Amino acid sequence: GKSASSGRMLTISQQKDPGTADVQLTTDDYMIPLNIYDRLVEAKTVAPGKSELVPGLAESWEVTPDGLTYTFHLRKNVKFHNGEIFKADDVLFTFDRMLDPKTKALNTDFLDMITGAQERMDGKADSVSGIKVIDDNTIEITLSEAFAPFVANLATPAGSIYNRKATTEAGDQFGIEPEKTVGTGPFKLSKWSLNDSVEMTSFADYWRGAPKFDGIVMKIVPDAETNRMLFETGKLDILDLEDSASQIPQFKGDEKWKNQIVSGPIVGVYYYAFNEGMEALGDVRVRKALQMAIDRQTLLDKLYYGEGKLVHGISPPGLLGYNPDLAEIPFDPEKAKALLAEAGYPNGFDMEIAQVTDSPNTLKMNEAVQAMLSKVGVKVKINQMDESTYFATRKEGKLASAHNNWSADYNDPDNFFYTFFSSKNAKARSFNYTNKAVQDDLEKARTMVNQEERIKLYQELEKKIVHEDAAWLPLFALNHLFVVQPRVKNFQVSWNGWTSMSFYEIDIVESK
Amino acid sequence: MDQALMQVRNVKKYFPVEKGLFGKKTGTVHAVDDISFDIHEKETLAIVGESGCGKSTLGRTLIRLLDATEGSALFQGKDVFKLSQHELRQLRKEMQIIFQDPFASLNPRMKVSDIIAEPLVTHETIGRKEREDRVAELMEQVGLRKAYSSRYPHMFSGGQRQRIGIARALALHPKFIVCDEPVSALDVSIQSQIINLLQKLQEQNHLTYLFISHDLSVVRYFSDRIGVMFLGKMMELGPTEEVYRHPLHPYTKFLIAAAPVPDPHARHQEKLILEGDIPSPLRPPSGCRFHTRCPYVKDICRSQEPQIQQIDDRSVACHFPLE
Amino acid sequence: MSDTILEINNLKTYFYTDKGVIPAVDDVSLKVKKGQIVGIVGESGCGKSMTSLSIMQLISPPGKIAGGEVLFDQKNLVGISKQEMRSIRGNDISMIFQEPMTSLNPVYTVGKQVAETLLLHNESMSKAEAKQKVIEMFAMVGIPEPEKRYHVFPHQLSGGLRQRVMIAMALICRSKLLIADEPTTALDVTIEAQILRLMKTLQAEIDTSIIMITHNLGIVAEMCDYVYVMYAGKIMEQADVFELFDHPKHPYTEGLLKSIPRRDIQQNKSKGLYSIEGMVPNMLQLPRGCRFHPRCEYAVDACREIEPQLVDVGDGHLVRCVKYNQ
Amino acid sequence: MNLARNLMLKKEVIEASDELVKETFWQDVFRSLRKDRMAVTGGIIILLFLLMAILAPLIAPHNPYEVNLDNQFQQPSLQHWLGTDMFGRDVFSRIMYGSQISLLIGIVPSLITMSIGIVLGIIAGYFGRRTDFIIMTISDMVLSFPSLLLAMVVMYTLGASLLNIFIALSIVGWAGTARVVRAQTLSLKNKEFVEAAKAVGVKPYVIMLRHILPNCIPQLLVLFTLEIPGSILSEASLSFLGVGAQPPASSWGLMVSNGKEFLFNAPWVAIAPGVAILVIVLAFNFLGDGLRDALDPYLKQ
Amino acid sequence: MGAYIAKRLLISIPVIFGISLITFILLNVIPGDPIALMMKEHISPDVVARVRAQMHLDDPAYIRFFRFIWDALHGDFGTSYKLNRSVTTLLMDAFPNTLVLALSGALVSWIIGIPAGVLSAVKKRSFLDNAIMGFSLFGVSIPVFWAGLLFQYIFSMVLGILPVSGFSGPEYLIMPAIVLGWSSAGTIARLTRSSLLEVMRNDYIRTARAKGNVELKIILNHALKNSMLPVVTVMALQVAGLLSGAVITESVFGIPGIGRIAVNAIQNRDMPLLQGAVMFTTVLVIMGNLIADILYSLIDPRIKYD
Ligand SMILES: Nc1ncnc2c1ncn2[C@@H]1O[C@H](COP(=O)(O)OP(=O)(O)OP(=O)(O)O)[C@@H](O)[C@H]1O
Ligand SMILES: Nc1ncnc2c1ncn2[C@@H]1O[C@H](COP(=O)(O)OP(=O)(O)OP(=O)(O)O)[C@@H](O)[C@H]1O
Ligand SMILES: [Mg+2]
Ligand SMILES: [Mg+2]
Repeated sequence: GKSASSGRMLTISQQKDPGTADVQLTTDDYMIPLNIYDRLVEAKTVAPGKSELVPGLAESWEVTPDGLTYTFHLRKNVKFHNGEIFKADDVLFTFDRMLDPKTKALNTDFLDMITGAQERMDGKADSVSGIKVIDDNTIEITLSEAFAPFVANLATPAGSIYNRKATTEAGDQFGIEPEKTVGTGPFKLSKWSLNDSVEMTSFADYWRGAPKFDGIVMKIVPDAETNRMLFETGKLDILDLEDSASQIPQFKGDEKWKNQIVSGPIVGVYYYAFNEGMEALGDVRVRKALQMAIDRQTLLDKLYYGEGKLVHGISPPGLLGYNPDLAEIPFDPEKAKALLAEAGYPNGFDMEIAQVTDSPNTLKMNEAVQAMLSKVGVKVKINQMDESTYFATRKEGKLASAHNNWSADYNDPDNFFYTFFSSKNAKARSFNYTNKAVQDDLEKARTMVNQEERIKLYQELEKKIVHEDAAWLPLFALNHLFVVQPRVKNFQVSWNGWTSMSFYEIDIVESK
Repeated sequence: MDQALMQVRNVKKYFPVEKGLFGKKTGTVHAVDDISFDIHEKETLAIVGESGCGKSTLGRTLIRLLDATEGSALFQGKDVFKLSQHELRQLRKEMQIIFQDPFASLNPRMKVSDIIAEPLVTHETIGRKEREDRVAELMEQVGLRKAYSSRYPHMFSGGQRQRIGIARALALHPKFIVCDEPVSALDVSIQSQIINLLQKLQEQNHLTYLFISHDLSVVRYFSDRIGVMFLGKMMELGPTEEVYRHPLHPYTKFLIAAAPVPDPHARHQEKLILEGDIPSPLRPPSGCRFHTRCPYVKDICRSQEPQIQQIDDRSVACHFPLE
Repeated sequence: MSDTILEINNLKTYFYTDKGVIPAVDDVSLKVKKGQIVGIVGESGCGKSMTSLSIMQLISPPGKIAGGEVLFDQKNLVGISKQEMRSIRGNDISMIFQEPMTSLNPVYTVGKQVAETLLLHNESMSKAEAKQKVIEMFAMVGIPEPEKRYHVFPHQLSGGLRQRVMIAMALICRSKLLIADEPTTALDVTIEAQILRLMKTLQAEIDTSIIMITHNLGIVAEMCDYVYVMYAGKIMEQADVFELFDHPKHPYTEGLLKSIPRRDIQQNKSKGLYSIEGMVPNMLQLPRGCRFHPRCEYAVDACREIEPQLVDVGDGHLVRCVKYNQ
Repeated sequence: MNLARNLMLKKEVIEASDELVKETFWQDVFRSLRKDRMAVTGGIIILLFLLMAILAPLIAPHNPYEVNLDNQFQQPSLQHWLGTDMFGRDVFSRIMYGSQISLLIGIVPSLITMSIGIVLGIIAGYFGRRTDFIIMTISDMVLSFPSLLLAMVVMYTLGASLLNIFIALSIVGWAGTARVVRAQTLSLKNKEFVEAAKAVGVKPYVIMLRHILPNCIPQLLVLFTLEIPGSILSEASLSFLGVGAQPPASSWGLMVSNGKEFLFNAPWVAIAPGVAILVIVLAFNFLGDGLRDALDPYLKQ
Repeated sequence: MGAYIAKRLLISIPVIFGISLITFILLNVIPGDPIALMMKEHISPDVVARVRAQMHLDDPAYIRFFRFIWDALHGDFGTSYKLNRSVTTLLMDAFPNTLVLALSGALVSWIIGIPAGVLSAVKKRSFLDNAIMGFSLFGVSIPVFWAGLLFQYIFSMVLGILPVSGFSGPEYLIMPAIVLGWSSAGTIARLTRSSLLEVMRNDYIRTARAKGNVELKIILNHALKNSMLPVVTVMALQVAGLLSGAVITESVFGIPGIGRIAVNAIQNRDMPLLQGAVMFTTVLVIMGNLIADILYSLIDPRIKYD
């Protein structure tokens, strides 16, 4: 029959069509790449919220003590979907392709610390000098500067390895035409009808052994309610509750489903960014007042049904270097008012919160915060704009304060600290946070080789940024809830809590 | 004979027939085709003819509601067709028109007083009071009660509406009025009221009428001279009584005979009935336009267009005028 | 069998509008004999069309037949079943309407429209047969090239031809009664003459009776045997056509006859044309007494009070005037 | 019988036969409208809604902006007639306040649309030829253009405000009106009363204003009443652009689309404003229908 | 006729050109950066700048426009920024779905609207009339996503007879078509009603009655065809409107159609894709009008094009 849930296919859904499976050309959708490609190193989920870097296509690797040169020993007898055998040249090809200006890749910052990357990206070199094929099974990568999270970095989906032959032949159809999109992953792309569904079938020759079920159907379902009905009528195997938090109580209260809920913490943080370039917000007292005027626990309880944990710093639980002993940010409207008065705003002030349209969860949060801030006299205008405008404005540092969330690409504090508070990113994300000392330290921390010292530095910076400078307001780390059909076994939330995950471990058993 | 009020010379009015989106010309209607005549002061010149023969077009062209294709019309010595927009607006005071349809010719959403005052508003800078007086005077003149001045046209009967139209035409004291079938839409009993009114006004105001009609009975009663049109051409022109008594053109003869006489005793007289349909103005017949229906047709009629012959004070366009 | 094909007795057709009741046809009685052409004349709005539509039972709301009877072949049509009435319409009684332009459906060929009448009333007839009959009828009413014209749309025909099609449609079932509601008003004089002649010839041939509705006294004089003069919903006078024209008894009839200019005789212009002053009354507010009195030049006090009855003044000449009511 | 006698019009005769109508055109329309039960109902409902919008601050039972997260999703009760939403706000009060924006958005853009459409439609119809071609080509373009893009352009270049929503909606909406008015003008400009005005020497723009426009009114009225519901609904889709009602304020369209998420859990949140829209749409349509019919007998004459 | 059609198509060339110029200008006027959006949260200022340059987005606007026109004239509508696919293929893939949806939606709206209009015209101002009009207005006034949810709930969840969403068989079409059709059936019904009432006043209806026709036959045979003229105009616009305006239906029922593509293209500032989509709908609107005109002449023999 036509029904995709028949057979031993895993049917999942996604709101938007990713458009391409070429991971170098996308930054926001990794569902397909995580299932059809492998990486040199993989971040393995060892427990909810916990990960471990394990060998992938690289069996082992070593780093020189200066942290500059990495040598990867590659696995033998790994087959690509097209039958080609995986070689060091494919790694060279993949990384070079990412940095090749003709590719117009969006993920270059995962590799731009490699020696010669800049020249390559600028079109000044035909190859990346820092990547060397030693032999078919050994590749050496030299960095221009030590970069502590480099290996973790390679474990992100952006580090997916392609096949030189197939990719070159596919040209611009790579990532689009299923049969031309070749990886070494457990599934191979088999069918793609845009905006309708993507099909992946299990790859019999997968080096870790073929998956236990036939494949994955990823339906594109733009409407959340439709999505839920599809699940309830058995047409979907997994229902992602991230975008329909309001359904959580229903499923939890439903006899049929309450035991089918699988949950895992998201290694990420919901936050409010304050644009310090904006009127009033430049004053640290005002930012502190805002931190104290918002009742984060109520927000978590009422909008997310308590499914999460308050965060008081930058690193969420589960992230390397998470500091459980960090002081709490108190909810204290009286103190907030006093601080505002001290800053010269006894009657509050007008501020703007920007958000993208068509994002009900953000809007709910903003409306609630709007009401909370009005209690301390701060009048909030919620300015909704479409995503394109939002990101373009933000890139210029001109976006008003905003609510957002961030979850780990790789398990390293750099992925949070640097992303938000380094001087170029603080502007590009419209924080406009400036603290020379802190920002210099952020650059330094990246290159530190001694992990322990590095973590200590981060924890200090965290206090400075959040508690002294009040550069942002962390809210909470949420749990990611999924409801799965009983026939789906071994479903586990990915270590970072992402929606995009590898389904390799899953099994499908027909009940009855 | 005195100097004519209006000298119409070789007037032609062609309509391009456009079809399709590009307005491509697919034919020409020769609605008025080379017509010349004089209209004398204070006379009533009637134009008769069947539907579509170009009577209205002629009337409208003469007062330049339509732009003539060719020819000239000298009104008091000035060529109406060559006036500038400004001069034309001045001329509007001198020549007016009364329309056939008393329902369609009055804006249903304007008060009667506003309709009658429109010419005054347009042309004269007179005060409100004065204007109201003029309107009242005009209404009285055409036999409408002043009390009705704030009513809307739909509250009037056909005859009354026609009076409104007449009052509007009279507002600027014109010399010359084109009456385009002013009584055709009216009831028998109202028709005579309006004819009498037009006659009274003509006497009082020394008006000249171009009286367009297809009713040969009315025309005989009302007009001094008559012109008979057929497919854009003037077939015959002459003093009314003479034309009725001795039509020169066969068409005239049949046209007059066609209208039934309200006298049952006349029914047994042998009736002259013209056969056939009126030809399409898009493809008028060659030669004499009437030849397809003419019982006296000869070969020459089919090929050669007859010239207008002058016989005393009458003229006729026929190769073989009746005796 | 009686020689009367249609007899209307005290017919009342009223319109119940939100402004009041309009007695469009008010107590009208008339009779049509076999083979007779009966004329109904009167000014616009006097109820001529409503009388004819009442015969056909085609009055639509807010109009309603409020009383009286319509005896067709001695059968009262008022109140008979819709089905029965449908079998009479177009078959026994047919109608020709004033506007040949708009009375034909623009989207069907004229042949098809005429054939429809035939097929409606002859269930057994085949389409081909009907077509044959229609073509014959077209020829009979003087439509040139009838086969070709069968497939032509109304807009492709001239007014005269269209009216011929209407006549063909009315005669195709050889109806016993033909109601012609101003059949030539929209036509040119020369065409009008052709159509009138045609009707007369066909009437003689097929031997139908005709009710000829018009406001043109000329047509009445030329066509009709017997005439009813209507005014504001009532019959004012009825008589044989010669009697009526020679000796009009009602001031309205007299006025009508006098106020029409004539094409066949010269009239003295200086005297002015005779005219009946005033307007046709508003049907919602009819004057008391005689309906015509406000316009009547002979009106006396009694006219304002007494509603006159139709009285026979001899030779089947009936008049509704106070003068003859005493 | 002489001319003189005959021409002396019997005044009392005319008077007697003409006593009938003293009312103006609009009185007449209004009278027949009053007889139309559906139209009257529609009119009363619209009036009630307008009153509600104006008086909302005085009569609303609760503060519509009062957030109380402990009071989420209360079912309809005596306290909260239509229940509360996810922020514990009173749905009934929010509907009352929301009617302000929704009715404004329903009526004002329709008015603007009408005005633009009327002007362009009359000009196109009256002058014909090239003018007509150009205007109609533009209207074709507007009709085939993604209205969302046009609306976005307005909103982003001019900023999000109620006025700009009006503009955004109008830029899209005029084309339809223009077509209708143009068709109407085409038929009116050949009417004899227009010709009569020309014969008297009236200038073109005066003719358009005085003679053509007023005669489009019946059609325009009907069009207008049909446009209103359209605008109310499209406001909901404009909220997609982050315009429309700005939180914490709300509008019916926004309430409906936000409430969609809770349609099965807390149906009142979305159904109540939906019903409000439906009722007002029906009301406008019944009134529009009645109006058209009221204008109709006159047109038949 | 053929020549007429050719001419009509010819005249649409400036319209299409104009429209793509306007689209281009508008999309350049509004803020937003396709690259910034493609990167979303992972935005990195250096990368954005580099990729913009690589995609020639930093070239002057007129150069980009003429490059687009030049390519379009060569049949190349470019590649979608966001989806990385050829615009032509994208549209060609999506178009049949939208067309099928729009046509079946239109069909439903006619199937509901025309009989409803006829019925309420026949029973003018009766309870039935009001009820029918109420029902069709109901369709107009409830948002499409509501109707969609309602249908999905009833037919998929409760009754389980129709698939919730997707587009892989005729049964998938039923609900979207009904929902879409219902939303415009009201317009058709109202139009049919008023047009029919208008037509029923014509003399030829009286003629048909005088022939002895049954009322139903009069309506169906004589009146309906004549009353379809104004309805056809709206139908044409409606099909075009449904084509470009079925976004919500497409979303609710997960139909991969042009509406979603176009809206996403706007949101993503995906110029080539939007240009293509706009041209597509423009051509369709033009075609729709043309078809309406041709239908006109089929319905009404008085109308002839040559
Ligand atoms: N604006 C126009 N465009 C094209 N053809 C026209 C136009 N006006 C008139 N005609 C044509 O010119 C011819 C003469 O028309 P006109 O109205 O002058 O006739 P008429 O004698 O007044 O007829 P009627 O008795 O019907 O009023 C007709 O064939 C008509 O179709
Ligand atoms: N639908 C209607 N509603 C109200 N009154 C009507 C309606 N139809 C006709 N009437 C009234 O019925 C009266 C008679 O109309 P009828 O059509 O019979 O007149 P007529 O003599 O045929 O006039 P005409 O010569 O203009 O055709 C008119 O005064 C009119 O007011
Ligand atoms: Mg004329
Ligand atoms: Mg009549």
